[in-house]
Amino acid sequence: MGSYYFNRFVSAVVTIVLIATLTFVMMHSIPGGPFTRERPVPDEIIRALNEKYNLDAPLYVQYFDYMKGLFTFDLGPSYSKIGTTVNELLAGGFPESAKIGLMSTVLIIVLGIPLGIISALKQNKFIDYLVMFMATLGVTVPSFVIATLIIYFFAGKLGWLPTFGVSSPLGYVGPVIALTGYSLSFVARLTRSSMLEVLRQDYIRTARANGLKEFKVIGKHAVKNALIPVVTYIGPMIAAILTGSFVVEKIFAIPGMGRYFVESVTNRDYTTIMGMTVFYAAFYVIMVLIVDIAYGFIDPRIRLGKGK
Amino acid sequence: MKNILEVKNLSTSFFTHVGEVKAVRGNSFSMEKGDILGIVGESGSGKSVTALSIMGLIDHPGKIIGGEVIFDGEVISTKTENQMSNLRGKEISMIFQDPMTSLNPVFTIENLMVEVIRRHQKVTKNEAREIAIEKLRMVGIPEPENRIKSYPHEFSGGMRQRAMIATALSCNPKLLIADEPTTALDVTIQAQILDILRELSKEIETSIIIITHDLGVIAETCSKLIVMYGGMIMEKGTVEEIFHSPQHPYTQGLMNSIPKMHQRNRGRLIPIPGSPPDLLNPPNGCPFSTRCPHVMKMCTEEMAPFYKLSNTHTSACWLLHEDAPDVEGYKKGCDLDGK
Amino acid sequence: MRDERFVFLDEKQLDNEIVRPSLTYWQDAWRRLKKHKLAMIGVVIIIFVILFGVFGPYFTPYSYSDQSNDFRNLPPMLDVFNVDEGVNLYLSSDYNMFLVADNGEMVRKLKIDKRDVINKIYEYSLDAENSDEVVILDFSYNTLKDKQGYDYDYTIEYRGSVYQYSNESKFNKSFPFGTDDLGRDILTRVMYGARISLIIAFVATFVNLFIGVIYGSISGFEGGRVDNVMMRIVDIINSIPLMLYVILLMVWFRNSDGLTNIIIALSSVYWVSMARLVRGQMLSLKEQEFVLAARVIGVPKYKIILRHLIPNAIGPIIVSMTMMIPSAVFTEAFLSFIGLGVSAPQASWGTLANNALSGLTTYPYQLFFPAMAIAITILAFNFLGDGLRDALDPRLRKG
Amino acid sequence: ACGSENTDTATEPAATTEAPATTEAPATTEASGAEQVLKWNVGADPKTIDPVLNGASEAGDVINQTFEGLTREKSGIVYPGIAESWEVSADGMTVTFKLRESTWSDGSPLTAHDFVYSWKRGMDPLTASEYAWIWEYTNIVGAFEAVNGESLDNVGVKALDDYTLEVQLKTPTDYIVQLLSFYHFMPTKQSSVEAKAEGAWAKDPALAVSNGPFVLTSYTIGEGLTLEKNPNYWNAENVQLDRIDAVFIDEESTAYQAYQSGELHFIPGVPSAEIPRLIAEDPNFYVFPLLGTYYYNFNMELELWQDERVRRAINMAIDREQICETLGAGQVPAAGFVPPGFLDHEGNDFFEVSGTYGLVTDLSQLEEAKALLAEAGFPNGDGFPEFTIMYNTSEAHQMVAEMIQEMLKVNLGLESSLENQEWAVFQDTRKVGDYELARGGWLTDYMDPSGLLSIFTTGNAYNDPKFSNEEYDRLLSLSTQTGGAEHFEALYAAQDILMNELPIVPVYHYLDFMLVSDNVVGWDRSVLGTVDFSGASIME
Amino acid sequence: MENKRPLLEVRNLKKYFPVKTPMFQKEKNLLKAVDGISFFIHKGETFGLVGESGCGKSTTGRCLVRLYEPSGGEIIYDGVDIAGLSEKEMLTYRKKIQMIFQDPYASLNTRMTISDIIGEGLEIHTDLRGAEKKERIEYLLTTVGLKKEHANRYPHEFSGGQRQRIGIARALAIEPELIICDEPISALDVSIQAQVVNMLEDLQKELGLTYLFIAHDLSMVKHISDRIGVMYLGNMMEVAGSDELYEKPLHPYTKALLSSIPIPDPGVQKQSRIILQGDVKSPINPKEGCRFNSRCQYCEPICNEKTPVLEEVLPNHFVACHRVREINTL
Ligand SMILES: Nc1ncnc2c1ncn2[C@@H]1O[C@H](COP(=O)(O)OP(=O)(O)OP(=O)(O)O)[C@@H](O)[C@H]1O
Ligand SMILES: Nc1ncnc2c1ncn2[C@@H]1O[C@H](COP(=O)(O)OP(=O)(O)OP(=O)(O)O)[C@@H](O)[C@H]1O
Ligand SMILES: [Mg+2]
Ligand SMILES: [Mg+2]
Repeated sequence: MGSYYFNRFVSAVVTIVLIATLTFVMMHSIPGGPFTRERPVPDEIIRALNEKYNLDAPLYVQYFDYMKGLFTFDLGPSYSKIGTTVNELLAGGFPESAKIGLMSTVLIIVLGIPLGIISALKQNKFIDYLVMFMATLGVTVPSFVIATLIIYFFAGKLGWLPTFGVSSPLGYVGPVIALTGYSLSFVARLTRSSMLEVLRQDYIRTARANGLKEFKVIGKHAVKNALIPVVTYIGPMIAAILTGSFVVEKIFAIPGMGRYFVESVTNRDYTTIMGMTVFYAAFYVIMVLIVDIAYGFIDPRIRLGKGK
Repeated sequence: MKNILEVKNLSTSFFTHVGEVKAVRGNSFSMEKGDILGIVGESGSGKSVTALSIMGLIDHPGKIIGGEVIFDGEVISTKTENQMSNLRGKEISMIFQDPMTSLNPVFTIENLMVEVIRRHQKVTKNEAREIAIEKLRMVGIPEPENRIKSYPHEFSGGMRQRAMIATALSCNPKLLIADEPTTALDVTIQAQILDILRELSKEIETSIIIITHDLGVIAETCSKLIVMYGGMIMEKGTVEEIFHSPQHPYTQGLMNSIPKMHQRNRGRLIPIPGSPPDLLNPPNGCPFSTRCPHVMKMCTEEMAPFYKLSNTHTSACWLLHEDAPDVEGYKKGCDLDGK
Repeated sequence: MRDERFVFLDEKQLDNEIVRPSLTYWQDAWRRLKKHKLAMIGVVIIIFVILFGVFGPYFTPYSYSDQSNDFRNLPPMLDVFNVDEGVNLYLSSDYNMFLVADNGEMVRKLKIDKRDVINKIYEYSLDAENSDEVVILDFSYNTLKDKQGYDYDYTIEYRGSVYQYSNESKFNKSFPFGTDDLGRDILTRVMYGARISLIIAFVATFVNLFIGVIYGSISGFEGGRVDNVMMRIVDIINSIPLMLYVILLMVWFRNSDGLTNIIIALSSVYWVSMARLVRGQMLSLKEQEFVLAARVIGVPKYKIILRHLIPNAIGPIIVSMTMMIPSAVFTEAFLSFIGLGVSAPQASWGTLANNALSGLTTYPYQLFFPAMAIAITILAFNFLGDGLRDALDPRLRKG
Repeated sequence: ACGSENTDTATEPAATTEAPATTEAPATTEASGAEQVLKWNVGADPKTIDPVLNGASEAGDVINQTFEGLTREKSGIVYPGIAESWEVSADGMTVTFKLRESTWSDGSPLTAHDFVYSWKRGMDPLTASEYAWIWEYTNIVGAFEAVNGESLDNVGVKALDDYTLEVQLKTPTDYIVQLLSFYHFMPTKQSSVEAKAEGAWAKDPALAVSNGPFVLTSYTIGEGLTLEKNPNYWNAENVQLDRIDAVFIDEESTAYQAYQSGELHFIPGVPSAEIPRLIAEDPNFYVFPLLGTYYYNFNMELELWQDERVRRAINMAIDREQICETLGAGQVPAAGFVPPGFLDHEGNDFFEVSGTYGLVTDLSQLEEAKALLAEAGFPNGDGFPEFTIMYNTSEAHQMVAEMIQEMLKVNLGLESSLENQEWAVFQDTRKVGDYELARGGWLTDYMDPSGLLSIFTTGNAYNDPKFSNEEYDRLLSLSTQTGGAEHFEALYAAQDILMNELPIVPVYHYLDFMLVSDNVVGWDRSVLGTVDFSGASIME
Repeated sequence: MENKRPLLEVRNLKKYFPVKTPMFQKEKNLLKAVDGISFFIHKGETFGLVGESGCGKSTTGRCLVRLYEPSGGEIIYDGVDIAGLSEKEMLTYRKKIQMIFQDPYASLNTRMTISDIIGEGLEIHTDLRGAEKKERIEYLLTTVGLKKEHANRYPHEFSGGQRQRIGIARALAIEPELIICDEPISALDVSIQAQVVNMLEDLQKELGLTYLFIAHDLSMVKHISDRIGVMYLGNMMEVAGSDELYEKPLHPYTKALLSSIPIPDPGVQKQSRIILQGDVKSPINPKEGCRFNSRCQYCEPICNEKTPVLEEVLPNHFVACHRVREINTL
């Protein structure tokens, strides 16, 4: 078991290095550079800039330098926020994104799973249709529309929420809802179908035959078994949600890191692109690993099954 | 002695996409305290559904469409889910057909058992644990103090089956329904379990229903027997009566089709030709009429009533009617059962 | 009396096999699907949407690129001032006045004769030639602080009568879904958009099927090291910034057709979650006995995957496929926005919705119709998907 | 000033000159005694707010509040800043600034040496200031050479004493005093700058020593910043605001909603769909001309565009009135390259004097255009190959491109397709000339028409059409060496050439707009578009 | 019989599964499902394999058809060791060795028609196509007692017994010589069991088939087999002719097994049943010594030290027990 996780760890590191490498190559193959400006920046200055950021070195040298930095957790200076390092950008942006992400995750879990369960219990009843209809809308209506509508109605028309920012606790409401829509719907659907599967299992009947209360039968015996696919989905989802959403952060003017994923590419901010990619990749890989570990807690059989 | 269980005219159907599956069709039987009742029959003949109907555990799309179940003098078929759940596990317990899938894989045996015990008895967690360990010891699990912490998958099939039996017995039920408790097990373990069941009925007068299609198990364990086919009871009686003078062609076919161990040169087995009826569309009359070697015109038109062969032995076959042609071994012209 | 019916029957007389109609797997599924009401509604909607996209454009007088610059940003429902027989005046939110026929057809935009910006009074001439007939708009009320108790925004004066409220609502007959900021008919654009978005929906489906499903199947079926490597590749594709990749594609495939580019882009990245899902299914399916049976016979791996495994995982595949269609539709819009995709003025539902977003509060209908089209289609796909899953689930096939 | 170009926001600058900014600060407004706080949306989070390093307009707006140069320009009028007075030598080659005795926000004295330090820092290639190219246009002796790597010692900037700064010019430069009010030329304090490298000091309230009306007291990346009144500012008694709470919202609809619900006083842009209504209804909506032009480039290296008649026909077949009306923000249709707003030696608007070069901004010349095209061998567009109209990703650019495409099709029968590219890619593509007809836009950085016209000189890095005309080059080089009449004659002549050769399709002149709550008064703005809150106050 | 070369000879077959190993354990944990068993089957014979659940019967069967790669030992089929053949080389033997699976529900793909299921093997191993193939499929269906009309139906439309016939038809389609029947009747009910067993016997007579018949229902195994092997925890404990085994079991485990068979006759007085005490040992890293020692009433120190080998105690009767001679009167 130890060697299994050790192996997983090694392959995770290799994966991250590969991701970094590919991103590096792609980043340098697209037109434009960090100092592409509409104004012709004098050659001498471009030279100075390139020298400053080590961009005049051969690519492989830059690559190895970067990798060196990566292994010492030094992601380099940001090109688009002068005087700020990518580490600082992450340190500033991640907590904000993560706060919203965490609230969304909690919401997704405490709403999505029960909704899926209710829907499964009431299969083909009105409430099931209602939940599934909402879930379909939830995956269909993109977050930017939800966000814009929230701002228009709840901040603008009704004045219940602040329009932007998260300086007051109410400020989190809008972003969290906008961020939640899709995944909440997905989780509800996933839970529903997996619950339907579990409810057909013999051990549910056993629990009933032993006289357990319906609440316990569903809440304890069924749910834990139905969790595997949901956890499989939620794991990578957390990585994505906690690292922020470009759209939601832009619309609600939140100082999170989600925007850097797009902006750094637009600005050809090489170090930030790399930093964000590697950070996300690491997060993602860790989540995938956590999911695997969680499997063992949810379903003791899976721990065994990992022989090879 | 008073009947612990009485089933009257029980009918259960499943309403599927394709139509109504009439799984149990108007069956009646009763059993006394301390009885071990066997139910045999073709696969799909409604044995499990009968058991589940007694327990009130028929799931959507199934439904009990008629009849009543009287347990310990009380009609339980009309009880609410809540009332039933107070009864289940405490008064009536059930052991399911497949030990591999019937134990929740994600909880330890301890967790599963303690939960059930505390559901029905006012005891502390520790006391419940003690009870659980004791029951496990009783069903022959070695070192129950340690093994109780295991997950179901860490038990072998036989141990799982025993754990399920221990759970079912944890509240000393008056009635235990064992649905094919040994089919998945090999003979050595099967023998152990049957021993446990026999002891139970002897020592604490637990009434037991054993559902199986293994006639050997019936012969060794049960006192009474019900033979089912196509959702209906074909024949009822004591084990001796049915094994020694079966009065229904299906029972006879069943008896013939098993190999005789003590015969040295193996002859051919004598199977029942054909295949079981489709309960979606059961044949008119007797469900066995499509495979019966003695089928009569009557059989295809109307189901036979129960003929009384002795106080304990009844059979639903037209061959027992006085007008029926003679067939060797059948006691023609019996009285009808009941009125 | 002896009952006549107590006679033995000849075995021949009862061919006991109850002959049920023999249906193939797909016939059976289809039969079940037909009974699934929602699924049938879904099918009908999808067919309707396809017809809408394919034949709809033949029934409108406009093309997707036709601009009627006079008729910009007109809503589908016009609140008009009926000031005279055949004289209905519609005031747009950017203070253009339109003459609307009684049947709701747009006649023309009125010329503004005079703009008194200070007092907020505009004069429009009703007739291009004859500038005597004027309509006077006074919208100073609208700019009053706190409105000072007026509950109307402006007044219209025509032939001496003053109107404070629009007195009639008319469906815009010329542009049933309204027009966009360039005066293009939204109905027509939604019809053309259906073509692209439906293609995207189908491409996404095919990509998921032919790459995601097959990749995941191989990974799950082979297991072990192959699986590990294949899944790490999935991780890599999942983690590389999409935008970077899209820009790269945009540069590489600059000269090829936009739709082709989108197909390339979707084909290369869109299948990973499907692959992950299918792999999970395969891990459990491959140990099933019917697969072992096939291996014993010597069935080659590819056939085992295609004939045995995939059909048995089709339920979850279908469900997630329908869930993924909307994200494909919006991914297409994102790609087009960055510059990889069908070029303007062609528009898909996704781009129509995207473009309408900035005017959402002013011209909500511009978002409403494409968004509705997407939602209805996705709903239909979901209905169908649910139905198909049920219809193909062997556990529901009983008796 | 180029910052506004590379945003991919949906809005386009609009244009009317109708709403002049309020310049007088009513001195009697702060009677209420309540704290005066301005809530302001800066726009995108600035890359830096170090005046020397900055190259973007959003940051320029912030810097203009925290720093002050030798002069301060509001609505085109140059006011003394740190310089009390200045003197231009008779030959126009030396400008001597007399500095007032003022201090930095930390109380230390601000001297002419600080300017010398700061300017040389800007020129030094090692500083790598993006805006260093501006030194070319200052015509300061040795400045642009220094930018290109030569010694900083030869630069013609000297502190004669603590409060006298002498600037030597290569040629007389009329606009120099006004130009020096620009943020790049504001002083920075050496000890601060060196405390935290790469301009990081400027965002650090502990280090951000400045000399303007306000000082930075907090900065959160991606969220906003706070400015407080600088008690050490020389003109502090006239600064009314106690604090400015600035936020970075780059989503215009969000900022607009926030403005509507009273969370913001001052926003630099609004969703384009709102503009027509705001122009008509809202007196608080301000529209200013921006000194720049929106145009399309013909790729002159292509066979396709060799015939001048074709280019002219295309120019004539585009209904600029229609485009401006559709954009709806009152942009000025462009029939030339130089926008309104430049005054020539006689005090006339360059735009008015130069006229329209036979181009009209509507479709009244359509017949002529058709005739020209037919003459060139393509009657009704027959036989003319399909070409691509390229623009960078943005909804507004797309709208213009779609209109142009439709106009060329309907009016001339020319078939074209549209292509959009991501901004950085687009720049590269355009630069290497890999296009047929591509969008362009240019805003001047100093108050002279040459700020626009010079980009079409041969070999200019921004000469995207690859236009090359000897006479044009000669006239522009002449203009840099002359002043007054000679200078402007040369520029008029140059624009004549440009508009006859037509390597471009001018579309409209840019506009700048802002929405300002009516209880904010006394704010101002420079001609180049930098806002100024030094005199602003909040009225209850 | 003795001098004839057996059709299949298994020598010292081993199959180990790697299982989870604790972090700091040097040695890898191995589950020794089959740990060195040997037996042979003659042509036309039926060899029964019985034993406790989990003792490695199915694993043995699956190794023979190379569903599992054996970890060691030889599988000599018709003189060729097929244990080490590559997938490709194995293809010719696939034609000769077929398998019938335990679960008639799980072993048929519910999404294929019967003719597809049966035809799949024909496509791979024969040139029959189109009408010829169809004819052949119909012939096979009638051979196993189904009807031609069933060809286009789907597995779910059949009862368990019928499904098992389909599985048999699938195995027969490619005309194998040896069929490994892995508990082909356990899931069926009694009357259907008899149908299938009869059919297997008929086919054997007609086609000269050889069977390896795995089951835990001793009465059926005894009925159908010529010789029987008894397995316990991966080891072969006893091999003998079926009647001989039944009448004269020599190994303590076999004795316990036989005594446990319930007799379907309430009148018959049960003989003294040997109830096994103790627990089945773990098949993971089993120690040297007799595998049955934990439950054996005759266990002596030697049984814990040395693994007994299978020896021919009586003619054609092999037993692996140190004390076989002591506990039986031989
Ligand atoms: N959930 C269900 N939906 C539809 N039909 C069902 C369902 N459960 C049982 N049936 C049908 O009811 C009939 C009786 O089933 P039951 O499980 O009682 O058989 P059984 O006698 O227990 O057979 P076995 O020996 O195979 O366990 C069968 O025909 C079966 O197909
Ligand atoms: N793929 C596998 N991986 C790990 N262990 C396995 C695997 N297959 C079988 N085993 C183990 O090998 C042992 C023998 O299993 P096998 O299936 O051969 O038993 P069996 O004799 O066929 O039992 P049954 O009568 O229950 O079918 C068991 O302990 C089982 O857990
Ligand atoms: Mg059953
Ligand atoms: Mg097995």
